[in-house]
Amino acid sequence: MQVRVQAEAFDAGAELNSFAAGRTGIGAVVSFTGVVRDTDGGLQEMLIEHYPGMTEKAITKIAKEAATRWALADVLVIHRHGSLKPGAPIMMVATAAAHRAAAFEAADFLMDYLKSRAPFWKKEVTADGEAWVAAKDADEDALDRW
Amino acid sequence: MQVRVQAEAFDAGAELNSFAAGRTGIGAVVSFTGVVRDTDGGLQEMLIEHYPGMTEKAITKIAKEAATRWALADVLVIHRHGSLKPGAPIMMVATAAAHRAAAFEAADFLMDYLKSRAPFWKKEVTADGEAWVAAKDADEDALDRW
Amino acid sequence: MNVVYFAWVRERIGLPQEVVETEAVTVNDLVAELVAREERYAAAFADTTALRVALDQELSDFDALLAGVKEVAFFPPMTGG
Amino acid sequence: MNVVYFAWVRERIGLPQEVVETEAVTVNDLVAELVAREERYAAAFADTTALRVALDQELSDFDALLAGVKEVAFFPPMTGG
Repeated sequence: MQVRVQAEAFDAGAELNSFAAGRTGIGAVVSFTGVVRDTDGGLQEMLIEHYPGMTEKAITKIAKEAATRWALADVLVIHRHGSLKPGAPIMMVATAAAHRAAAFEAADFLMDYLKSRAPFWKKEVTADGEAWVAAKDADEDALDRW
Repeated sequence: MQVRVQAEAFDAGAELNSFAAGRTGIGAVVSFTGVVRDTDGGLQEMLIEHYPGMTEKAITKIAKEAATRWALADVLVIHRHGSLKPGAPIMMVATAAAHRAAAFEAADFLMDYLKSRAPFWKKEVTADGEAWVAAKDADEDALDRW
Repeated sequence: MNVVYFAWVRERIGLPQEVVETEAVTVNDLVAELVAREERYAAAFADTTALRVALDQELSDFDALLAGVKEVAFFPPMTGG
Repeated sequence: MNVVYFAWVRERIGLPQEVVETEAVTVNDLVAELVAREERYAAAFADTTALRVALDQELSDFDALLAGVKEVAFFPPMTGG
């Protein structure tokens, strides 16, 4: 299990390859990459605040929970903080498993929990000013799926 | 939409990066990579037969169906045929979307349909000989999810 | 009509494709004609519920009509992905 | 006790963390003490249903006891991923 919280950019493709490399017995690798989305072209910057210390703990707890629920060979979580430009990768998760259902479900589960249970807060900076991104009820409701 | 059926190996990480690059308005990229699985160390080779002509048509039809059902920015499908070694990537799908649920569900859907509706047949070669991989009822049943 | 075979259907019949002159109305009729030919066809088509058929590269079924069809393919359930 | 604030809670209160001397038994008691201090705390804690609390870096709730706790964190619902 690999959990990284960092300000630095990362290369999703290189991370996927190094995550998948040298494994035997796996049949499926699923990755999710979250990207700073600019809906209307007005986003200048995304600022991501986090709670150092708790962040790694919370993510590790979520990843361990996934490893308990599904037969996984490994889990990778990378999450950035700080200032990100539109189009930049914010975070990624990857799961490796013998079977595709476990890899898909675990990645989906990890994303739902990272959204609502890992201490990150997003703020959007536009020409009009700054605004904190509000949590969506749908994100909290998504946890009931599991 | 990009559909490639090929004998050549591919680099999943490089494909993921080039698929995700240069897009605006997306927030989520999901990839699935299928790998030749060697459960007990006895697999020498996986032979994948396909139906040239129909293969591309069938995959394109499945990818178009996904694009109808979910709000996707793009879909990538790569599937190899021929002789593959244990641990080699067999195929990958990638989906890009504004929202994570669409990207996840569409990738999951694509995999279920590629398993049972794209004309590929796998044969395992071990020291004991060759054997066609049997389709699983579970793979056919998985289509009822959609 | 071009008839093509894949995977163990191809192996049992012993060839990947052949041109068949036929008046068969449905896929089932064509299968019956082939089965009557030789034992290797009978072996391949012993249980058509274990087989799939495509007409002109589109999945179809054994009741389907062959009128206008140029290529019929027989194969086991697919195992891609 | 170390008290830390994140996101708009931090902005409303105007500082990221502070050491608070308190006899508060529960998180709610601590919130009441802070709210009584100054308007900026009252603004931050106006609606605790819109807030989350962590005790020693574990998510908790506002009824929780503070005995033995070294760090309390207040923040809005998380928006990671």
